[in-house]
Amino acid sequence: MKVNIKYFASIREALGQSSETCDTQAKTVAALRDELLALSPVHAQALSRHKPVRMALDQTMCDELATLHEGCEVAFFPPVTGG
Amino acid sequence: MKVNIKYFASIREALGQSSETCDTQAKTVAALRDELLALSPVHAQALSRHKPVRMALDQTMCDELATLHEGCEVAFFPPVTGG
Amino acid sequence: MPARVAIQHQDFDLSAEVAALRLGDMQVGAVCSFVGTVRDRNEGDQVASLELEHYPGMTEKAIEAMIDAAMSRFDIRSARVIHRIGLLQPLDQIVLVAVTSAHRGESFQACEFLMDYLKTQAPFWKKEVTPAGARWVDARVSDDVAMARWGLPAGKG
Amino acid sequence: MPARVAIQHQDFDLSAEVAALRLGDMQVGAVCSFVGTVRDRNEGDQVASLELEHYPGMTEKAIEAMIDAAMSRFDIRSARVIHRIGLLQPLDQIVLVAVTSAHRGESFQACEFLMDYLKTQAPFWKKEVTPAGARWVDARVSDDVAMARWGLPAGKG
Repeated sequence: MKVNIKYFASIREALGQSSETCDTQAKTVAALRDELLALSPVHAQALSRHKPVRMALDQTMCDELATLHEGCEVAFFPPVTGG
Repeated sequence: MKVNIKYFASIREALGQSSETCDTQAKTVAALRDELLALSPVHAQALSRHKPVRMALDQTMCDELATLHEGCEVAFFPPVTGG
Repeated sequence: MPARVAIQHQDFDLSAEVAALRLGDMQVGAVCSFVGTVRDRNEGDQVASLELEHYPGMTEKAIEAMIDAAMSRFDIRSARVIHRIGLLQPLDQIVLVAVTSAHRGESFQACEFLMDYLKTQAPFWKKEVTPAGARWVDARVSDDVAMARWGLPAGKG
Repeated sequence: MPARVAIQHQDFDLSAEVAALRLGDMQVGAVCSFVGTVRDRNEGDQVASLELEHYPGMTEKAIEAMIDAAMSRFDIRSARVIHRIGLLQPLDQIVLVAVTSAHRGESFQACEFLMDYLKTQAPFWKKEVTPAGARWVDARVSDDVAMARWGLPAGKG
């Protein structure tokens, strides 16, 4: 299943990329995050579960239980600081 | 003691005057109001204690216990409705 | 900084007032403003126009005291109140309260506090023209309730 | 009525936005607006400039959902949110939330609700330039507390 991944702010900077495409067997955001954490030390650091990482599925805030689907968009970012 | 009396809004309209000067022995706003109530049936009606009349002494909201002084300004008006 | 209180016949410009209030103050991070406007209905009746009467002298004094109270109660930078008097039509602006602060909570609170205070303590009276004739607007119990939230009485006497 | 949400680089004019929001609506008696501005200090350090990043698409969607929530929670007539992105300087306007209603209480509440919501749920990130270099602004715990007042979680995950 193809999944489009987006990164923002400090996570984007740490990874040196704002998006990547992933061909995955993961069924949930949690499983996808596990795969990404295993990709590289930089991923392991940037997406660490010891940091306050927020997630969105198809542009709606979600938690790790959210279910992926073909062509979906998953985003990882730090807590928001707008306004 | 000379006291300057002001009336506003519906009370001013009922009395047909926006101010009057009064030479009084009254020591408090309560005593002054008693004198005014006795002045005429129109005064008795407009300043009736059965109506929600608000008072100010020298341009500060007060109650009937406020003490008068020579040349002071006492105002009677309905509850305010600005804003 | 402009005068804190203005009682005037003429209209006001919200942007210009807010700009003047925060002019050059780089510690301001939040501006809350409230504008009251004339509605075309009140108590179920059509309102053609509104006449605002006030108590010259006391009005300015009362609002200055309200702003002093807001400044001591809330951590705000500055405040401005404009209230119009005279003849107004539906859609016209009646009142402006604008407050600046470093963080947003204080400006919201102080702005609402000032409006609640003004509604129950500032000597203004509205007379509205309806199809049935002119009538003085009744004070709203809900305004006294709003005022009581701040631990202050709505009116004396 | 203007679009409810705008994400833009250019500045905005408060008066023009409020005028457009209440244009011709004679049932509006109250307009509460909030403007957030850039302060020259944060966490004790001098701030020379601020860069606003956002998540295009999700930002608009999230704010539209917030306005829907505000419209169903509060008795308001209309709402407008503008958020700037890109490079900003101290004193610049960052965000506008404006709400109209018949009576003042609802516009105050809905405006503060939208700001609290936006602070914790809209995907924007600030990076500030200080004498020590550029740094991402940390989320404030007080914003989560403000959000919790409305019975809503501050963030998921």
